[in-house]
Amino acid sequence: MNLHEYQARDLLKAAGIPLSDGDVAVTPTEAEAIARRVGGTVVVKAQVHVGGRGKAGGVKLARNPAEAAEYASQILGMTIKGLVVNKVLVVPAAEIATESYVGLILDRATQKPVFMVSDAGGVDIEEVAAKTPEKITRLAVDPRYGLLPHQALKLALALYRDWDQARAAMKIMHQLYTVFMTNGCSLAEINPLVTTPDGKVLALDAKIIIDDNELDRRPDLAVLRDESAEEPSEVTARRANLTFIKLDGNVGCVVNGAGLAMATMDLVKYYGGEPANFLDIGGSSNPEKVVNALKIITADTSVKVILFNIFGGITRTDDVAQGIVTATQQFKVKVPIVIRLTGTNEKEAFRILESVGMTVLNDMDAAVSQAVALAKAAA
Amino acid sequence: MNLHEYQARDLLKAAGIPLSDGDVAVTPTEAEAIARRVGGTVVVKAQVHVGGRGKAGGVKLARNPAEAAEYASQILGMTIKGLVVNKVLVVPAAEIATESYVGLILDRATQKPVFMVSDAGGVDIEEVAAKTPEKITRLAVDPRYGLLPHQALKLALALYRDWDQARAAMKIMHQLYTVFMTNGCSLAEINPLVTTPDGKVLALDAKIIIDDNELDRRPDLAVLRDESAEEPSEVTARRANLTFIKLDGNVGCVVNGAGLAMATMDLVKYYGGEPANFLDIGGSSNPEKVVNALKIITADTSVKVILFNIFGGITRTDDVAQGIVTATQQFKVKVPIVIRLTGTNEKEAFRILESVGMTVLNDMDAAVSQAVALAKAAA
Amino acid sequence: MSIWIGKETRLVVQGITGREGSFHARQMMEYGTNLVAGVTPGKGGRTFEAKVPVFNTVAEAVAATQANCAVIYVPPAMAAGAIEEAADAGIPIVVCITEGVPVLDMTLVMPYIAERGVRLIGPNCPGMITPGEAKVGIIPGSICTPGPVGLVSRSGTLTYEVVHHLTGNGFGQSTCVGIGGDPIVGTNFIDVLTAFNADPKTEAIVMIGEIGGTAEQEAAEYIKKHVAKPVVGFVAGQTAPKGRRMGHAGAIISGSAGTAEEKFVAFEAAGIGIMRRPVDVVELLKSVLK
Amino acid sequence: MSIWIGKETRLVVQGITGREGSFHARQMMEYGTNLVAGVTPGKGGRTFEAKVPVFNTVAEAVAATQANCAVIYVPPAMAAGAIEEAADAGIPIVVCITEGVPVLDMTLVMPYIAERGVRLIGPNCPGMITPGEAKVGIIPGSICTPGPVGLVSRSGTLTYEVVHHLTGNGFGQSTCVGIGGDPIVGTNFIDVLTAFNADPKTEAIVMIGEIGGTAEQEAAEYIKKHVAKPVVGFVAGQTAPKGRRMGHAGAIISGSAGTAEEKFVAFEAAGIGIMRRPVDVVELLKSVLK
Repeated sequence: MNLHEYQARDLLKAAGIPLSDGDVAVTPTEAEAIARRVGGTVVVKAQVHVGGRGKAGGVKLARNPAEAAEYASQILGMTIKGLVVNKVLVVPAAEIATESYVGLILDRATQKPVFMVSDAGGVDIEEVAAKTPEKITRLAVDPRYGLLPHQALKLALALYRDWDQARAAMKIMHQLYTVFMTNGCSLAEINPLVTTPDGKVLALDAKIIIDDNELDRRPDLAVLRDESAEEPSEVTARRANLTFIKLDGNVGCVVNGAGLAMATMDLVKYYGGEPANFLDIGGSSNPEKVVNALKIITADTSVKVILFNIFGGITRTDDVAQGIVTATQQFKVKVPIVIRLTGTNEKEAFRILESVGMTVLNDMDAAVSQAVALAKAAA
Repeated sequence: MNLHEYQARDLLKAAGIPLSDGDVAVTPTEAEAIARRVGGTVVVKAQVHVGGRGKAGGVKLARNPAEAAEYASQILGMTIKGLVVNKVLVVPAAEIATESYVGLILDRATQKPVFMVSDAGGVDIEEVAAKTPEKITRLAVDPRYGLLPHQALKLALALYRDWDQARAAMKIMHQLYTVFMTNGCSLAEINPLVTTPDGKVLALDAKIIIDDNELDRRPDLAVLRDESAEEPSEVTARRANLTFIKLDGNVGCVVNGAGLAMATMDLVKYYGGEPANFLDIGGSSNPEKVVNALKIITADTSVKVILFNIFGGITRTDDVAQGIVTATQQFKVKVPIVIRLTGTNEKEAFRILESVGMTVLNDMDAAVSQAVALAKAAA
Repeated sequence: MSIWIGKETRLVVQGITGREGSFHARQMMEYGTNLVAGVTPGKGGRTFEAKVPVFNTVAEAVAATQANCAVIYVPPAMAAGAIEEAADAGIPIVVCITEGVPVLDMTLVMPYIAERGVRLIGPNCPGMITPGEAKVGIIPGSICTPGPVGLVSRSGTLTYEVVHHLTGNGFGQSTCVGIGGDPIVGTNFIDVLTAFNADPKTEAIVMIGEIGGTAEQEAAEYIKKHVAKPVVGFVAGQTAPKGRRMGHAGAIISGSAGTAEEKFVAFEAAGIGIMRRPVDVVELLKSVLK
Repeated sequence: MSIWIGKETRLVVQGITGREGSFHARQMMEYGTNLVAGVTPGKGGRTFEAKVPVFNTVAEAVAATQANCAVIYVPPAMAAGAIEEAADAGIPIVVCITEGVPVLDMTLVMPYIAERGVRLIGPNCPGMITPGEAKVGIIPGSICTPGPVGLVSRSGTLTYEVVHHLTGNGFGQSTCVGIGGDPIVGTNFIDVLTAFNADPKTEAIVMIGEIGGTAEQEAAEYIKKHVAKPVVGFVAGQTAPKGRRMGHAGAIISGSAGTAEEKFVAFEAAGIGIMRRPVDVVELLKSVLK
């Protein structure tokens, strides 16, 4: 789960990390008040979960409170990559002497939290990693021991030669590690960590991603989810316990299992089509889930055909068949449905579907190529 | 540092461990109010750092608030083993179904915190350990991982067969471990952990010892020290950065280094004397420390002779000599002083002391046997 | 046995009285797995399906039944503790089926099991099956048949799809291992490849990967250097967008790393037979196994 | 060398610019110890006594000077971190002089150094000296002289007292090791006894214990089984009361355990020569070393 910048700032602040002043606003009046309080030139930043906010006009420099209000009214309500902006962050435009990058990421290779820091900060760190990897200092933390003082020192010395700044950075490393561990993060990033002309070390922008698997046991983190900042169909899917990701194609997919769902999308592409979504109904074959899946997919008007690919293991294919029948009786599905079922209880599944006049396939390739052909015909 | 029972209870309560009701009182009126609030029969317990409070009349059962006040007025101000009682704990006399022991101790052998639990609780656990060790379940916790769920379960099942009680005990094990680790304990003990007739699990009495080495970095723990409950001469010594323990003999000892101090006391005993104290002036040979040491020792009227045993390594023996001269000029020392000095700057030390007419010895055995002879002569 | 499980497996099921645990315990018993014990704290003393004793702790189960393999069906927040309990009780092979285990929990589980020399499969995996001998996990026994093909996969139903093609075309399996779709898993491709390479019953290997991470690339490197047996491979997620978690916590393309295409490139460089579709496994195996 | 330190020691002093650190660094240099580097975070780039380079980190010191032994004089709250830093930098022998290190810190230091194969002496110890070769710590060099007696002790000045008798009576020392007076120390009696037993330069061993714990009893057991060389021993604290910490954090009699008398009994059972007084060491050694 991605947090908004202002939420990430709140977690960092709670851990004691020095941050630039500022606050979040939902109206131009609020933005103006924040700008007046912090004084001087401010930055008004759209709070949405997409990159490229600046290019889309979601980040503006305001020289006074009136301008802050004006830009806030422009940005609030604007749509960036399909997402409506409901909140802006108003922060002072800090005077900056140096910019660094400090990131802490859950690393698969070492199976540990790994710090990545670089004094080439303020820019895209992936670009730095790709072009000048020697500018990045990496350090894996053994969670049995936590971040040790000499490790924090090593990271701090990679950023600063000035001893006061290095000490400030050491403290920030410890605090960021605490934020990461206590909030179940898979990423916690300060970019940039700046020094001001008078030598202070300050976090300007923050990014935090929380491991979705933490949310069940951590209601305090779960409430940070801002559903207004997500694709509405994905929110609906999650509420129905479905894993759904909207894509740009026209072949709607309903599959059980994440690996098979990806392989199905790949096969759509292989046969010349474009998948409209990733959708995993999971292991348990509740007919209700199938109904919800069909509701979400049919709401997407670009979908020209719906493809079911179900391999019954734990999933009972007759339950899925029943779900399809229930759904098509509840609401009219205007696009053709291609169904591939195999595995547990498949005879009963075939009987159920054929009894309402639907045809069913047994083979994945046959089903996918048929679905692609139907989508092309409809396009 | 030993905590009072009521302080230990406060730490346990803060960690969420279920405790019997009750509070600490410094006046009979307060004790009466607590007894009225908790209702029924209460126990009034002297808060002093010595064992055998009950036998000394420091623990009384009061059937009503008036009795609680009466007993509190008897106990407050009483002296138990030389220590004045300034506080009493007033707790309900709980109805008890079963009594268990739960202790967590810093174990030298495993170099880990080790749980010791037994369903033979409420009695002296050392007696249980000595006579029926099979009744004690021991479990070492690896501090890199903390107390793991299956370990807490094992401990809980050693105490209770009832599943609700076992679950309550599991939670208490985790909480006690947290108390131990977050407060720098060397011992944290619940004795007894009881079940009530209606099946609840409850901590009745608690004992906590905090590692003295934690106090410098943990002012929040250091303030828990109750100097009014300690031997006054030891408080004075600690404030002067001396390690001092009062004993019952008449040969006052001033030594540098803990091992040599113990060996000096042993040698006093070997030559037929009795040491009046353990006193380590430490490594740095500040003359001021010597003056303070002499002040503390001469305040003890049972001391018949003062024995210096200084092996100069880091300690400069001339500094010690200077301290002795300064002290004897500041105040009159009424008992003979036997001085053994050797090592760093010993020539200068001898000169300083001999210049004021004091004799100095070079050999430990000679000095100790002379001191013992002088003490015997004075007794 | 082929690898890790077989006739000599003495299985304990952790969470045997739960909904998932009891269902799959029955399935495993029906398949013929030697299920010797169950564990559910607080339910010790009961008997499962009139045959299998239930204990409060794994240590008790091991003491009473000499269990040598554990499979875990407990809720996500309790999974790490269950793995540690099995490891501490001396179980050498632990399979964790549970999905949704917080990744930070796994960062502590990994050194804990390493210190005890325990092999962990999963979490969030379908488990293992040695057809005709033992099934530990949730892979449907009906789609498998004994034979010379070792299969290792990061996913569940996609594995079944491939096994379905294998069995349907006469290619039986030595052991099928689902290593799981999480960013941190106890057993990786290389561990399984090493075991298959050393297993005399395995003649060819099928490897099914996914987007995310670099496990497939490292496996390819390992195969190039150390694996003599023929390997064919697939990578799911060729059409996945960047930065989105495709169901599995581990199936996410971060920045430019972890794409299906770079994994296929590594496969090709290692001489692994490329499956562009799951069904391709049949023709590829025909060409390497006469 | 005799054990652990000698002419080949390349020493780095952690906390070299502090009051204690600088004083003892000078003492060690004067004794002839090969002091190659100092470390004080934030003081990197300076030079100590116009000879020894000072670094910000131990890793930098090791890279520049190939230091192979570290001695620590930092405040108690920073001692655990200093030990971990030295261990992580690849230093195989670390001596921690600092007194007052919280014991819970040591419970994490111990596995950390064990994983890295590091020998730690202390904390709260006087360190080591191999007379005529190297001094690492605070044992006064002037009281020592080379010879065949290995000495191991839990205390500081009491050690000096015994060494004083040794040197004064013609018994030189191979190495003197102060293992420290804390409840948890990196190196215990058995570690040192094992090394002395294997050291050809050591012909007899003096062991100086204290009340508290069972380290002396375990050492006696070890001596009985494994040490061929003659051993004489003392235990300080025969007159110590129960339950009071006698200066050293480890010198405390808990309940009925850890008394001097039970340690002496163990010594006798192991054939160790009993010193009732420090001076007894002389006659006892005369009887075993002709």
